[in-house]
Amino acid sequence: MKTRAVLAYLLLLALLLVQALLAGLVKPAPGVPIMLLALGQALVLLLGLVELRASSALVRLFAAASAFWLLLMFSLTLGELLTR
Amino acid sequence: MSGFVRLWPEQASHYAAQVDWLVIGFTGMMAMFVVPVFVFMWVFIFRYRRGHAAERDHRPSGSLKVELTWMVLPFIGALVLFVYSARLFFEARVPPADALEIQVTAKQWMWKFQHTGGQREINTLHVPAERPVKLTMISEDVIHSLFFPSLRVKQDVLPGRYTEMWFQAERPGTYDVYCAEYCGTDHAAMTARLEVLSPSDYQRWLEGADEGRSLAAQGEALFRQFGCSGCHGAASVTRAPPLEGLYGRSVALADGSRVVADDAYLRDSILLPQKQVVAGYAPVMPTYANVMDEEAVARLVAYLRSLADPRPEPATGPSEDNR
Amino acid sequence: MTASEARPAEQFEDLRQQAEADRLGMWLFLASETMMFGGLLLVLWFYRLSHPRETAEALASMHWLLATGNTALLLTGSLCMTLALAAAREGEARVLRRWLWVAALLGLGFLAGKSVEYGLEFQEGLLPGNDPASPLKSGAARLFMNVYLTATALHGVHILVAVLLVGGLAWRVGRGNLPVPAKAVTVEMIALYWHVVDLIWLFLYPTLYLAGRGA
Amino acid sequence: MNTLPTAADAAPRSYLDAAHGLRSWLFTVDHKRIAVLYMLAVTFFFFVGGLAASLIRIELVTSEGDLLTADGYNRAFTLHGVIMVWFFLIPSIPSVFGNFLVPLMIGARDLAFPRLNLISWYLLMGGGLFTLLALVLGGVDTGWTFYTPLSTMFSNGHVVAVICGVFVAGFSSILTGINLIVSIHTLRAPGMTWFRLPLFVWSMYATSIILVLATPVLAITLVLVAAEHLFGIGVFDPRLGGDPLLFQHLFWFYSHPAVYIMILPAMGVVSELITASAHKRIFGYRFVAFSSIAIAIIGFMVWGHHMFVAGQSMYASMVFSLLSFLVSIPSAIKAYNWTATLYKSDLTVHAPFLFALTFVGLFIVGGVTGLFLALLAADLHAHDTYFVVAHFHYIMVGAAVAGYFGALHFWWPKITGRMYPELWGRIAAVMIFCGFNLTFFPQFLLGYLGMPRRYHSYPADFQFLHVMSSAGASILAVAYALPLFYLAWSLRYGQRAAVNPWGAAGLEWRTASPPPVHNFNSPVVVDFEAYDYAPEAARDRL
Repeated sequence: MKTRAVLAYLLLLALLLVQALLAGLVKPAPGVPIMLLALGQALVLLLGLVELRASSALVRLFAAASAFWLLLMFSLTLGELLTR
Repeated sequence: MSGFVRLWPEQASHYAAQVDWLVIGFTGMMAMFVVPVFVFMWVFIFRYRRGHAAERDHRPSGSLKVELTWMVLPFIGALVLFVYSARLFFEARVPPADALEIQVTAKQWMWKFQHTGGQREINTLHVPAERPVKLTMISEDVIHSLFFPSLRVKQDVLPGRYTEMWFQAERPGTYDVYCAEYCGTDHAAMTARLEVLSPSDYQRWLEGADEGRSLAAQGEALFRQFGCSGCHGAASVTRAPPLEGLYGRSVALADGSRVVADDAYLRDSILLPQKQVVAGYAPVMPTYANVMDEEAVARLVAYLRSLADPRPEPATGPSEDNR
Repeated sequence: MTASEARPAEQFEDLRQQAEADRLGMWLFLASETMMFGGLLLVLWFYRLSHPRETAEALASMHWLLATGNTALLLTGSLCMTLALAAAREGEARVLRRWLWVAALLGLGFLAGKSVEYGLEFQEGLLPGNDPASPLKSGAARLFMNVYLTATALHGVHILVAVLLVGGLAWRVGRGNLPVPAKAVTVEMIALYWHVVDLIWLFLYPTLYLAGRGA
Repeated sequence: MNTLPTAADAAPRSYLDAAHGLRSWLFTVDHKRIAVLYMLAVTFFFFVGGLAASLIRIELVTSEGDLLTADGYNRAFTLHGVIMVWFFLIPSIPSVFGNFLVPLMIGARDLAFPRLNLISWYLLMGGGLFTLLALVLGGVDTGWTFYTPLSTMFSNGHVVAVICGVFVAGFSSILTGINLIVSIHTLRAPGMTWFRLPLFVWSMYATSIILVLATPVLAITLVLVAAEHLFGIGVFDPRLGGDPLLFQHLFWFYSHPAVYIMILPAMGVVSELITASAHKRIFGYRFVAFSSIAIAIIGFMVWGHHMFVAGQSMYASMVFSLLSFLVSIPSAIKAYNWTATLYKSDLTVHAPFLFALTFVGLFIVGGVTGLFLALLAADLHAHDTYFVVAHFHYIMVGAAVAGYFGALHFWWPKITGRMYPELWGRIAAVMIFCGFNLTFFPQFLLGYLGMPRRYHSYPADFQFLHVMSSAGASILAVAYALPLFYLAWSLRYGQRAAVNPWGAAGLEWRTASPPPVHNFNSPVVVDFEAYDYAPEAARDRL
C-alpha cells in the first residue's frame, strides 16, 4: 500500500507541474484542459491515496453520488447562464 | 364588475384567452386522472370495511402493467400540454419587431413609464389597443415584477440589466397593474393603472401629454450635458468609437469576440465601460453609474438609437421615431 | 465517535460494524462539505463565465506561483496522512507519530503561505475588493477578489481544523492513549477529512489562479 | 416532567420510567427520549408560526392594511415563513418520528451516533430560539426567501441574526440525515433485508439523502448573503457585476429539495397508516419504495420552475418545466398505489386513517396545482400570486401537517403507552379537513384573479374571498389546538395501550408500549415479509 501511495503522490505532483506549465506558458491559459487535469488529480488522490477502490461498495456509491449532484448543479445553472 | 363576486379575471387580450383555454384544458385533463382516484377510494372504503361481507381472497400485491399505465398515460397527457404551453410561452417571450417601444423604470414603490415621443407617466400607462407594445424594463434598486393580470403576463424587473415584456391589448378599458415580486415596505402600494385607448383616443392623448421634445431629443441634451460629445463628437481629439448608426450593428470587442449593439450593450457601455471594450480603443471611458439614473440612461440609449448613419443602413427594424 | 474500551458501543454488534458506521458517517459528512464548497465553486465559475475579461484582469495580479507551492504542500500532506494510516494499521506508534507531525507542519506551512499571500494582496490594495484604492479598474474584477477571499478563507479554516485534529492525534499517540492498531479507525477518519479538504483545494486552486490567465 | 405510573408487570421498565428528572431528559442519548424532546420543540414552534399566520389572516379580512403597519405585516409573514419552514416542517417528521421509529422498525437498539443525535436537538433549539428572538425583537422584512438585493442592500431588519440562527439549525438537519442513513445501512436486524423494510424507513432514507446533500448549499448561500450584507463583497450586487439571479439559483437549489424533505416523510407515514388500517400489504411495494428515492433524486433537478418570470433564459425554463413534469410521476405512483391498496382490504376506519385520507385528498389537489404552475404560460400569470400560496399550503399544511398529525395519533400508544380518545381524534381530523379547504381553496381563485403575494392591502373586489379564507383559518386554528388538549389529557387519563392496539405489522408493534430502553427484550430476527397481513397471521396477533 505504501509504494502505491508514493507513486500516486508523484503522479499528483507531475499533474500539478503540467498544470502550472500550461498556465504559465500558454497565453490565455486554456480553462478546460486545466480543469480536466484537476479532475485527473482528484481521481488519482481518491484511488491512490484514499484507496477508494478497496473500501466497500457503499462508500464508493456515496463518493459518486455527491459528484453526480455537483455535476447536476453545475450543468443546469451554468446552462441557464449561457443560454440567457 | 359582473355579478356580486368576480371569480374569473377579465380577458383583455387574445393571449389571455389562449392562456385561459390552456388552464381549463389542463384542469380537465388532470380531473380525468384524479377523479377516478377519489371515486375508487370511496368505493373501496365502503365495500371493504371490516365486518362488511366482501370478496377478499387472492389479493393483488402489485402488477407491472397497471403501474406502467398510470406512469406513462399521465406523463403523455402532461407532455401534450407542455408542448402547447411552451409554444404560448415562446410567443409571449419574443416581442414582434414592429412593437411600440416604452421604457419602464421601477423604483421602490412606484412605476415610471417613458414613451418614445417623450411623454412621461408615473403609475399609469396609456397604450393603444390592437397594437403590440414592448416594454423595456429596469429597476433602480431591488427586484420588482410588472404584472398585468388581465393580460396574463408578468416579468421581473431586475436591477443591472434590461428585461423585456410585450403584449397586445384588444379591448379598451382600465386594468389593474401590480408589483408581484416582494420589494420592501410598500410593496402592496406599488400598483398602477393600464389605460387601453382606441387608436384615435391614443393619438389625441399623445398630443395632449406631449413634452415638446421626443425621448431622443431629451437624450441628445444629456449627451451634451454629461460631456459625451467631448470624446464621441465628430471634432473630438481623443480617440473614441464613432456612435453614428451603431445601434443594431455587430461590434468587434478587444478580446476578439463580436456582439450586436442592442439596448443592453449601449447601457452597459455607459454604466460599466470596462465590461465590453471595443477593439482598437483604450479602456479609458469613466463610468457614469453614480452620476446618471436609469431614466437618464434610457433617454441616452434612445438618442444613440436615433443617430442615423450617413451611409443608408438596411432597415433593421428602426424604432418608431416621430421626432 | 471513538469507543474508549475495545468493546463496541452498545448499539453495535461488533467493532467491524461500528467501524463501517463511522466510515459511512464520515463520508456523508464529507459529501456535505463538498456540496458546500461546490456552491462556492459555482459562484466562481458563474462569474468567470459572465465576466471573462474582468476575471482575466483580476487573475493577472494573483500570486499563482506561491499558490502552486501551497498546493504541493497539501499534496505532500495527503501522502503523509496515507503513510500515517498505514503505520497505524501496522501498529507502529512511533512511525505514525512522525508522519502525523510532518502532516501537521505541512498544513501550517500552507497556512503560512496563505497568510503571506494575503499580506501581499492587502499591501497591493487588491483586498478587500471594494477598497477604492484597488489597482483593479473594473467592478467585476474586485468582485472576483472578494469571492476569492471568501473561498480561500473558508478553506483556510478547514485546513486549520485539519492541522489541529492531526496535531491532537499526534499528541495523543505520543501520550500513548490512542492504542493502535485497535483505534486505527480514528486515524482513518482524520486522514479522510484531510484528503477531502485537499481534494477541494485541487479544484479551488485552478479556478482561482490558473484557468484563463493572461487573457 | 410528570412521572407516569410504572408498568404493572415485572417487564423491564419503559424508556419513560427508566430515569426521571430534568437531567435525565436534557442529557439523554436514547433516541426515543430525543424524539420526545423534538416533539415538544416542534410543537412550540408550530404554534408560534401559527400565531403569526392568524395575525396575517385577521389583517387580510379588511381590504386596507389597518391591523398592522406595512412593515409590521412584512415582518409577520417573514416570521411565519421562517419559523414554519425551518423550525416545524423540516424537522417535524424526520426528527420526531424518524428518530423514534427507525431504530424500532429496523430492529436496532439505537441510532448509529446517539451523541450526535442529542447535539442535533441542541443545534435546532439553539438556532430556533436565537432566530425567534431576532424575529420578535426586531424582525426581518425580506420574506423567508431573503431575495437579494433586497436582503443584502435594502433591508433594515435583523437579516444577519436570522441567517445565523437558520445556519446553525441547518447543521441539525445534516446531522439527523447522516444519523438516519448510517443507521439504516448498518444497524438492520439480521433478516431485515431492504425489501422487508417498512415504507416509512424508505421515505426516511430518501429524505435523509436530501437533508445531507441540499442543506450545505443553503449554508453557503446564507454565508454569502451575510458577507454581502455586512462587508458588501458584491457577490449579489449588480453595481459590482454581481447577479441577483445567481442567489435565486443557489437558494432554490436547496429550497425545492427542502419541500421534498417536508412531504416525503409524510408520504412514508401515510403508507404505514393506510396499510395498517387496510390490514393488507401495500399494492406495488417496490414501486412505492423506489418512488421515494426517485423523488429525492429528480427533486434536485427542478428548482428552475421558481424562476420562470425572474429573467431566466427561455430555454432553461423549458428544460426545468419538462423536468418538473417528470418529478410528478413518483408522486402519482404513490397516490395510485395507496388507492389500489384499499382494494380487497379489511378496513378499520380510525382517526389516523382519516388523517391519511386528508393527506391523500389535499396532496392530490396540491400536486395537480403544482403541475399547473409547471406549465410555462400558466406560471407567467400565476407566479407570485395567491395561487402559489394556495398550492404550497395544500402540500405543506394540508398534506405534510395531516401526515404529522396522523403519525402523532397512530404511534401515540407506542410513544406514551396511552390511547388517545378516538372520538376527539376523528373530530379533529374532520375539522382540519373542512377548515383547511375553506381557508385555502378560495386562495386559488384569488390567485388566478391576480391577487399578488405578500400584499396587506388589496382592491375591494377580492375582499369576499379573503373573508372566506380568514373564516376557514379560524376553524383551522381551533382544529389544530384540539389535539394539544386531548393528547395531553390522555397522558394521565387515557386508556392504557396494548402492545399492538391496531393489529399492525411492523417490528415496532412487537415490543412493549412504551418500549424498554433497549427497544427489544429478546434479540430480533426478521423472517417475515413487510406488511405480512396474511389473514391468519393478522388474527393471531390481535
